Amino acid sequence: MSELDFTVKIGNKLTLKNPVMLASGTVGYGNEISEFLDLSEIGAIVTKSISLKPRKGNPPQRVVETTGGMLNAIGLANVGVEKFISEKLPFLEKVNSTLICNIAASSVEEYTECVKILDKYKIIKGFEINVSCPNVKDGGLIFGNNLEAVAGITEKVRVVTEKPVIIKLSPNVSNIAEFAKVAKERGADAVSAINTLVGTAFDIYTRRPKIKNITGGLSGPAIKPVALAKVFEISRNVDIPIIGIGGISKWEDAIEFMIAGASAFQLGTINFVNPKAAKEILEGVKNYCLQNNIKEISGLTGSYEL
Amino acid sequence: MSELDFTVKIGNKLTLKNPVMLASGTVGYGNEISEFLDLSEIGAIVTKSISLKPRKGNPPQRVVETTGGMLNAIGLANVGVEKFISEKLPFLEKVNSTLICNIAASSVEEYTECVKILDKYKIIKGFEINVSCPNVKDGGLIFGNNLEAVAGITEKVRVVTEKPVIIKLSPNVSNIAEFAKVAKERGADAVSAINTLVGTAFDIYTRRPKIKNITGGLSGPAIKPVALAKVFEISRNVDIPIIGIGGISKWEDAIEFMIAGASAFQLGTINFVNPKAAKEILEGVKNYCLQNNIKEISGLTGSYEL
Amino acid sequence: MTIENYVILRNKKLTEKTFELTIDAPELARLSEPGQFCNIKVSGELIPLLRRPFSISQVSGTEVTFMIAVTGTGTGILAKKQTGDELNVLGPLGKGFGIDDTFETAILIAGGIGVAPFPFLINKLKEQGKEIILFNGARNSAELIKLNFENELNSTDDGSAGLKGNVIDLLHANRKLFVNKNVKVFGCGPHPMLKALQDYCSTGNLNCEISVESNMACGFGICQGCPVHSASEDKYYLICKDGPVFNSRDIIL
Amino acid sequence: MTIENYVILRNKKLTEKTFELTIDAPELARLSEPGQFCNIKVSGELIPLLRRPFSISQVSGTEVTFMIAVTGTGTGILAKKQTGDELNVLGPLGKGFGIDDTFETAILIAGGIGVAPFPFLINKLKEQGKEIILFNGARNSAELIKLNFENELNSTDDGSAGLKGNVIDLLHANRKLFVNKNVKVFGCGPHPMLKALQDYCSTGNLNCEISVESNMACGFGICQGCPVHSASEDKYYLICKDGPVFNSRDIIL
Ligand SMILES: Cc1cc2nc3c(=O)[nH]c(=O)nc-3n(C[C@H](O)[C@H](O)[C@H](O)COP(=O)(O)OP(=O)(O)OC[C@H]3O[C@@H](n4cnc5c(N)ncnc54)[C@H](O)[C@@H]3O)c2cc1C
Ligand SMILES: Cc1cc2nc3c(=O)[nH]c(=O)nc-3n(C[C@H](O)[C@H](O)[C@H](O)COP(=O)(O)OP(=O)(O)OC[C@H]3O[C@@H](n4cnc5c(N)ncnc54)[C@H](O)[C@@H]3O)c2cc1C
Ligand SMILES: Cc1cc2nc3c(=O)[nH]c(=O)nc-3n(C[C@H](O)[C@H](O)[C@H](O)COP(=O)(O)O)c2cc1C
Ligand SMILES: Cc1cc2nc3c(=O)[nH]c(=O)nc-3n(C[C@H](O)[C@H](O)[C@H](O)COP(=O)(O)O)c2cc1C
Ligand code: FES
Ligand code: FES
Repeated sequence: MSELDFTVKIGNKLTLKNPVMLASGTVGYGNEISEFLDLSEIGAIVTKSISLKPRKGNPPQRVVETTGGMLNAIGLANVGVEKFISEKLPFLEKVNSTLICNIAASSVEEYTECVKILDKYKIIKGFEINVSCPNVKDGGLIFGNNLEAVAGITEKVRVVTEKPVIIKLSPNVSNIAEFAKVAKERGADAVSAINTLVGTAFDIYTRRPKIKNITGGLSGPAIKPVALAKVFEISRNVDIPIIGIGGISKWEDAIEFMIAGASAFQLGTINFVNPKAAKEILEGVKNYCLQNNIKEISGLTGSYEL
Repeated sequence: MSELDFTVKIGNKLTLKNPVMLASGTVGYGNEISEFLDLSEIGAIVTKSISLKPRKGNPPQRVVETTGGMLNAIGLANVGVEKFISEKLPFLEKVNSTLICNIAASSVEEYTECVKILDKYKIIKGFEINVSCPNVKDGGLIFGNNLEAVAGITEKVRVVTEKPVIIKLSPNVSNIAEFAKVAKERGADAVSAINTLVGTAFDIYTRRPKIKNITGGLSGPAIKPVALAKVFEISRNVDIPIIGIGGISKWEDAIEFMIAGASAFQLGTINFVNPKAAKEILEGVKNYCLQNNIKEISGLTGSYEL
Repeated sequence: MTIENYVILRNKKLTEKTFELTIDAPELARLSEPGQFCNIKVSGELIPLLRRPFSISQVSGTEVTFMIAVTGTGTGILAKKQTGDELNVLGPLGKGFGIDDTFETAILIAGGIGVAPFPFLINKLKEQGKEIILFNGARNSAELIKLNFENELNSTDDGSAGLKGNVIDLLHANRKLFVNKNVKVFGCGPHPMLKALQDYCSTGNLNCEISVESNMACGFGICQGCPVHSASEDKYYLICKDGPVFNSRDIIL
Repeated sequence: MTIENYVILRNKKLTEKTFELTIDAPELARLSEPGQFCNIKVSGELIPLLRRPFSISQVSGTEVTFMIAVTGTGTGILAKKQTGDELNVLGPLGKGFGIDDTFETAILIAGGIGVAPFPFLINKLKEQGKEIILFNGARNSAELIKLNFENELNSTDDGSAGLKGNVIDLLHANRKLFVNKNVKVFGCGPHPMLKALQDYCSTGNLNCEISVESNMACGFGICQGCPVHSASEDKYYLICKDGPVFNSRDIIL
């Protein structure tokens, strides 16, 4: 066991003790999930998207199950940056988590403002910039599907922090690699891929959308093949660290993402189904490495054979 | 029963006896599936994509299962237009099917050439133009994700036939409605949505893609929410008949597509699992109409309440 | 909060569409309070993907019972479970009924499968020496899930058992049973019934707690999927964490 | 080709990882030929989505038997099926073994679960009065699925039963049993074994048919998902329709 090097580097500035991360919006601010997981053992936790002011979020229904997945339109409900600092940070500090703050905003200024305010807290090890939420009217995909917007946001956020900046990309585009390229050029340390796919569902008796917001974001095992293809596309075309996300439900899935090009990976929807998934997947990945004589987990990244 | 009007009009030129269609590439040229279905009772059958010359297709493996779906990279294997006419048409004629020919090509000229050749056969009731196959190097998504290309192909195909022209759209874009708009402007009678989503899968022991072509097209129940959202997006933004496709496995799914804006719908992957699905879904849709006092099935199209 | 595989002790059929599942779960039994719920994985597969929430219907010794109505895929799978099968249960979750206040008479209002949490609640109320009246309504006698409780009144929409009408009609008709007492109302049932009950109690100024439902992804506060609007502020509560039981004054249904 | 729900008569365990499922299927039994297969829906759910292909292992009266090795989710689900459960089966599919030619001695080569189609083939060959020799290999004795057949030779990779070596080694070692006879070879097993057999027979100029596998989506020719390259032309055959049994000269593995 002692021989296995499980640390992963995401760019030059961020080293995680292992590649398992908890995805934004799927573990809140860590309190509840910590009843099932020792957060100090997890590579990193990414907060629910934080915005400058608190957001109430969308009216119900916000979630609905689909075949092998789910749709959500939470609408970035969150406590806002101020309350996050006063009410949520202390706990995340106490449990020794490696913390990445995910930021959502409706303007470039709001992004930089948020990052500036949070930048001084030592426990925050980096920022994941959510330019790809499909469930809000302002910002969200208007940014995420627009190359210029992603370039602008990356550039502006870059100058207000020295900490790692990770751009979370939208899969709802035909050329995700170009977005990764722009992020790299404008100074991002890494990209994470993917956020949810735009989807919907209707009630056939009321003829209303099952989600009040009409469309929602599709996540879960159903989207894994799409997420893998996006990670692979970035990996083949752009030299930037990738954090793989999308439909991981077992350790085998996580390995697939690393082979396809991811330096680390995030667990989302599966946390709802199995709050201990992060720990179990960590174990599974470890066993795979031991059994396959892999000494450094980072060697898996992009190790596909074509 | 006699009161229910089950016919649907797709534009001005095409009337189907019911909205159930069999999707391209999932029923070959009808021979095998006709052992389970009376093709004369189905709204329409869409052929496997036909190209000017025969295509061998991709090497194995071509298919792999995923959660709630499958990836395929058949590579448009087909007999070519000549053999289609001599070997496949007679059967389709004999069984009294309503026939739509799906055409794939690597150049605008190849599309028009194919259509010209097939145009004179009376049994062919329309053309579905596949500009969105994710599994071929030439053509395919190079067309499907490019607005200019779709415009050009539509325009050129339009002038060589008076029969209905249906453009089959790629979902691998951020703005499918714009593609539908362009198709309409350049004379298409309808659009069908969606073709498969680009996806992949890796074998974690060999580290090779599970599909020889590396990426494949994701289909099946897993993609239904995405397909519905695409149909809905077109329906809200463009006034053109839509044929809904993607993940339909039961009659309830089919109704959802019609509510979201589809005039008719196609069954794909489910044919592999249940070759009698078309018949069963037709029955289910009929019962739904009877029970909900719907006199004209076409009244369902776009009948969502927001 | 625990998460565990439990062995199923019994699957008892109640009506055509309802049944009781009982598991042996000492720790869960110890922690549970009436009105709380569990989030259950109905199979080991990825379909259905999400857990399904069910009220804790009864706790007896180390046994925990759920009362379940078949309404879709997940509940259909649960209906087929047999003695000895395993069940993965996350719970207890949420905030239950408040039974420590000074009321003397508990009025329980159940619509359909909404009767599920009441066997456990009745036990606890009895322990505290409260008077209890159960108003229990259903669509018809075949669907009515009678509890073996001495002070139970029934209604059915079609009049095939008890009063013909809904459970709010039943409440109206029997005002005299509680009109001068220090009562607290506990309601559980479909959305329209809860709305009617909310109105009834606000008009009559009765203290009332209702258990509300929502689609849920996680059941323990991490997905924000289960909002219900606060009546006093412009914000949402989370049904799985702040509820599922709320004072009927506190939320807008 | 039929598609039908059949009642399972028996699920008989053979080895740790293999079992035989028998259904009552008169029409299917009547239509089936050795080497053909069926495409089976392992559950009513959407996961696993696709059917799973299995050779027809035996036909006896109205009973049809499949011999199955657990290798993943789908076969895992099948292993748990019990008498009385239903099974949705599409079949018979594909082209089976050619047994009408003029050979006198049939040499059957099985690797692992590749023995599955041979009980049925043996029956038919016997009916035709052919001599039969079965070479049946596996990794070890625990995994070896012996048929109750009088003329059977075994090999195991670890030597725990029969010859130590693979089934091609076994064939080599027993050349004398068939070297001067008018033989036809029938092979079924893993890909490397089939390749080795292909070589062996082409070198020895033996007439040989092999049953090959591929991922399949439909199993009856509508998806084009199961290609194998032709040896004579630049084209693909479809394993589900043109095969799964091919003359070993006709395809490139
Ligand atoms: C706090 C709480 C307590 C509950 N207690 C009980 C109980 O004791 N007994 C009982 O029979 N039912 C109870 N329900 C309702 C029960 O959760 C649903 O009937 C069940 O989830 C339906 O699952 P399905 O797969 O059979 O239905 P499907 O319709 O196939 O499910 C599809 C999706 O919709 C969700 N869903 C469907 N109906 C409901 C609903 N009414 N509430 C919440 N989600 C729903 C499912 O969870 C699933 O995600 C409770 C719900 C909540 C929120
Ligand atoms: C013509 C034919 C006849 C067969 N006969 C038998 C038989 O008699 N007995 C037996 O035990 N097995 C047989 N197999 C193999 C059997 O189909 C696979 O073992 C089975 O599909 C695995 O399913 P799974 O869900 O357990 O595995 P998983 O690995 O979970 O399946 C995932 C996917 O891969 C496919 N797959 C995995 N392995 C194979 C394989 N070897 N061949 C084809 N597809 C595969 C599955 O169909 C499925 O789509 C046959 C295969 C073919 C093509
Ligand atoms: C309920 C829910 C809420 C989410 N909220 C956020 C969010 O606030 N910010 C964000 O960047 N991503 C959010 N996501 C997206 C996830 O972080 C992740 O990218 C996506 O769910 C795909 O991963 P999965 O398939 O493992 O869930 C959310 C996802 C879900 C299901
Ligand atoms: C094996 C396979 C082959 C396909 N071949 C074609 C094709 O030749 N031309 C085409 O336009 N679409 C093709 N498609 C796409 C389907 O027509 C359909 O758009 C897609 O599968 C989504 O529908 P589904 O989820 O119901 O399968 C193919 C799909 C599959 C699964
Ligand atoms: S169900 Fe996830 S927060 Fe309530
Ligand atoms: S498996 Fe579909 S054509 Fe062979």
